[in-house]
Amino acid sequence: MLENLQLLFDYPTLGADLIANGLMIGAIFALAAFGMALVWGVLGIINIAQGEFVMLGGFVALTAAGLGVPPLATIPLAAIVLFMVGWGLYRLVIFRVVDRDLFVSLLATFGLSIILQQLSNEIFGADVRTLETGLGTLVLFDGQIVLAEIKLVSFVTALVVGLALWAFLKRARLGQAIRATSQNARAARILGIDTDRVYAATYALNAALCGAAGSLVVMAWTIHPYIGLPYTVRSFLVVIVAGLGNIAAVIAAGLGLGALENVAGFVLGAEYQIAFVFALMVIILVVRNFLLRRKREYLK
Amino acid sequence: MTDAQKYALVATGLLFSFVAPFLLPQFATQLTMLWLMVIFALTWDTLGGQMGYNSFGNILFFGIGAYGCAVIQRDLGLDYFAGLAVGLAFAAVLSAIVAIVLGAGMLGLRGHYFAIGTLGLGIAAGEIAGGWDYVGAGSGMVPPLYPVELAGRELFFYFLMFALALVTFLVLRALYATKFGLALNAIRDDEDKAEAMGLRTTQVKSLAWAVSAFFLGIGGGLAGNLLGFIDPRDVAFAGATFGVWMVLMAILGGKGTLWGPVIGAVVFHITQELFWTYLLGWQRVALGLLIVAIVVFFPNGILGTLRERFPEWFGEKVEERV
Amino acid sequence: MSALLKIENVSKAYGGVVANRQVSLEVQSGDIAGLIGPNGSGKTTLFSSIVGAHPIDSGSIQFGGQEISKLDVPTIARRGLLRTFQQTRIYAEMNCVENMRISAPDARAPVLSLLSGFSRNVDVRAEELLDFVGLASKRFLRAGSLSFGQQKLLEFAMALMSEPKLLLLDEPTAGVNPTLINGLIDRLIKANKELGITLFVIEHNMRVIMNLAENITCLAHGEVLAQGTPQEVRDDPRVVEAYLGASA
Amino acid sequence: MSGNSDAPISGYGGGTTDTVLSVDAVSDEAEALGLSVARETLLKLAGAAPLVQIDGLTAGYGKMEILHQIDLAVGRGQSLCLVGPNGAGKSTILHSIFGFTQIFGGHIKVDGVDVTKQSPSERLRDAGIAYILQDNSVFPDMSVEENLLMGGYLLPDTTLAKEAAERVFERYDRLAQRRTDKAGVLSGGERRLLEISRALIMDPKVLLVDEPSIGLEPRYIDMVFEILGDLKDRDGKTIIMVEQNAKKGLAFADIGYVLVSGRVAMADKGAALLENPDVGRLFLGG
Repeated sequence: MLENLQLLFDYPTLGADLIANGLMIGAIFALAAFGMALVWGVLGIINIAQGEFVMLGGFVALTAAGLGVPPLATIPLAAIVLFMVGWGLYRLVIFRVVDRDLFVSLLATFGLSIILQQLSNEIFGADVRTLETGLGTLVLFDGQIVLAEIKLVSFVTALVVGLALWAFLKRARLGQAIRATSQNARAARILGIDTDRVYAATYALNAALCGAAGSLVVMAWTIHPYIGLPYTVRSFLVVIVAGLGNIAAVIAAGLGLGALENVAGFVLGAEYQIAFVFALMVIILVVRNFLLRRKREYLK
Repeated sequence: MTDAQKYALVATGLLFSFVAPFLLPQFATQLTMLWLMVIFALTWDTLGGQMGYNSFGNILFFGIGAYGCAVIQRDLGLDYFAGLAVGLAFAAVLSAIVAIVLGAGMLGLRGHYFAIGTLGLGIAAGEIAGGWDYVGAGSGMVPPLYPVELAGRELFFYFLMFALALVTFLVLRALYATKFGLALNAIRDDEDKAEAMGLRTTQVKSLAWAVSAFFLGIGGGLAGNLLGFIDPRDVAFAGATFGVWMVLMAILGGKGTLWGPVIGAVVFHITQELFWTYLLGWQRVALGLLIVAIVVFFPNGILGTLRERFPEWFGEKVEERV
Repeated sequence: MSALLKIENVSKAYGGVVANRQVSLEVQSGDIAGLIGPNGSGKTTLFSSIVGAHPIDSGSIQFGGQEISKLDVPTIARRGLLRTFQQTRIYAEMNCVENMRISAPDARAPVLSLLSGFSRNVDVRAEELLDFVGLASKRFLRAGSLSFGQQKLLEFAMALMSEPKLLLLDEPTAGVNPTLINGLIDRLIKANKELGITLFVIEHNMRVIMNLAENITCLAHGEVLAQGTPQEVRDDPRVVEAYLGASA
Repeated sequence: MSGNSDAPISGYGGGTTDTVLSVDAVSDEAEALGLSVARETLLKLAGAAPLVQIDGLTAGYGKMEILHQIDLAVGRGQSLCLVGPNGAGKSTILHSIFGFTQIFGGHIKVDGVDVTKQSPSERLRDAGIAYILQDNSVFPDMSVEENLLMGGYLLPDTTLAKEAAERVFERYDRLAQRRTDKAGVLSGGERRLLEISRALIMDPKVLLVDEPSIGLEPRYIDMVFEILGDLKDRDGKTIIMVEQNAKKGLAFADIGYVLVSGRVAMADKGAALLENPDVGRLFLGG
């Protein structure tokens, strides 16, 4: 651990490389987090199955590529398939827990995440998989930063998708209905907005976002059936740091987490990278809560 | 149901518990695991049911107990039984202390923040144990073996686990009948109100978690010895099995009731033992389905549903004044 | 008479919005004081500040001669300063008697002394007070199954159970059936006269507050607009302008 | 000081507090009086051709039945106020007219069209029924103008909503001044004005008004009733309202119904009910 830290000091450009690569995956975190914030804000549900949607998106892309679909074309395909999965899950399960207490929805989506995880394990097997795109590597600054081109593609795609969604929420009619429902569902209902459809659309849209993210993950990195929970936790982390409404903050927090995690993974050793993410979440939760309470200025 | 009927039921259950391992020796291990399940559900419910703090990471204390006990047994050089006794005591105290220390930060979190925060704790602990050489890292630990020359290993662990479940039950029952128990319920129903009424909620919450961790820690120590192997992710911090089962069993039986977790654990364990083996690898899919089905369609559990149907069994009544 | 509660130059802002600005007022021991004012004039914020839930930015709050503005909610409550909530808050899954028991002063002791049962006195007192608010026959029902008005009565009884010196009531009659309001006023006055509890009441219902309070403070835009007897406040042109409207 | 816990306190048990009637007691007394209203009386109150007519409505939420065989009739440009104890089903009637409840039996007709089976959005768009919700039903993070435009969500064309919003701004200058402000920062009175005018975007015939005075300071209560009166008299809107402040509501309304346990127990002209001693004792708190 200390040796790794020493390495970073000896070769500062190594840090730049780690950060650059971390930012790339950070964009994916931001994308999934944006979806989580949407569902949280509109349905009042924290979707534990978030990471499983990412994982499924990856397997959809893999399967499609196996059937001859060009890798980059799997991105919209994964989004569409996951949109349908999200809609279906809403109709089967989620609509029953929307108005119930948070614990019920938390546990229900937890159950969904276990089902999706185990089904994927049975169907696709437990191996670590990746999808070759045939794109090359980018060598920057005399080889001090080495970046796979697909990661750059992924980064740009993630940001474009996120911004498109943001514009949709601002401009489109359904987008307005989604915003109205998140601010005051009862008021939305008396204006003739079918909030049940809005909920379904929101949940499906979130799944689609994750699906797109997943197809990017499988091309630029790797997936396996048990990859989900860390993605859920990362989304949650980004959302609690950035808040529910602010897209710029979500992007910043996502990128920051990606970079931080990559550096930490190098310093602590890869075997502790996941532990780092979870511990970081716990620490941020506690510190954040402490700061909120601090505003009360206890004397004793 | 009259009181006499209730007592008869309990007496029958107790009697069966004493003779079961002799009647069904081939199931001794499963029966021992049954009591572990009861401990899981009971200790989870102290926070989740009675106090309304739904922890997804209580498995943490089970794992700490398992490792703590095994490390003492390994390093202290005592003979088996003394080592086990000291190890269990250490497991209990260590778990309780960790609960109090972590509680200072974690128990300030409300609702879903607490649930997800504890989930993170449980998983982080598993990941850390999986990389830490002192406790065998990813390859796990093997606690000392029960002396081969002695017979009755299974009975020994059966009765230890049974005793632990019984003591846990009795202690919790006594606790719930005190002001402390009512304070737990008050925090569950409305913590801000409890604070506004002057209750020392922080202390109450910490103690509750410590009590829960105390018994769970002993359970972990015992289970490590019973299973004979401690794996960081599949035994000690097995969030995807034991960790979820705790929650599920308590809900199945009826959150926030004394007997609910016991009933839920028995029903779940028997179901699992009967059907699990026939599912051929699809058990965990079934587990997920079960979770969804129970929380969506049966959130009040067995006792909660009975309570709705027969409120007078639970002492609810309108009394007109004379 | 001495000031039981003394608020001096209290200011409080959050999110850039000033909720209270330089508010000063006193509540005399044994009094029933009223607090009125338009929505958003900072009444509930002031209550929250007094009980420690929203610490103030500047100024001083003294209770029984001691500064309490830096203490936290439970500590202030244990000194005998309690509030009830606008949206009534009771322990919904517990029955009425349990709600009362946990409101008794000895439930506020350090945790280790909570590890014992309830004294007979507590139960006797709980029954008396439930009887006082008319909930005796419902005492073994889940509090959450009571109607809104009954929950308000229960919350009031719980407040009495904990033997406060000063009780802050946030809109005690809001949402209460008109036929119950007279009885509620009656009980508030009794609690004040017979149990000696000083009351400080936020109320929109003019009929109620004019009949109940001996002194009224009117807030507007977070500042004190007028103070005095009900008649004085009612006749104050600034109060009429900002709050009551011409026909009041 | 309060430490003196030995002091006897008397209440219901002791029998010294006699000014109180619990909700249960009100229901019991009303039932004991055997109050009920004939359909003919209701129709007579509504005038020649009722705009909204309900026949034998039985409705509730989920499986629970709250309204039993309710009849109701109100004419064009009339106002009807529903009073009664908590839990009598006042709001449930409004919910049923708008389509938020489970209807087990009976019919609801608006302007001769049977709307019983229609969804809320159909009723709002086609039958001209708008619901004005009690307490905080604005979208706090949207501007006043955006809020109004959301009121036209069901209109086929957004320009129609824009035109309607302009008409609202012309009519209510107070709102026009705050056009670009977030609705969350409006004062209580302005918010209520926004809630009412947002319902006008669809140009409804019937306004269902749920507790217009709740949580409002006194001077705004008068303002709200003035606005509603203006809509009724000038624009010929039909108003059906539930009001906690029964005296204000009955003084405002042309017709008043007293509801007890999901049935109509009394019905008369609003002013006449206000004078009725039984109503005063049982429902208005003396």
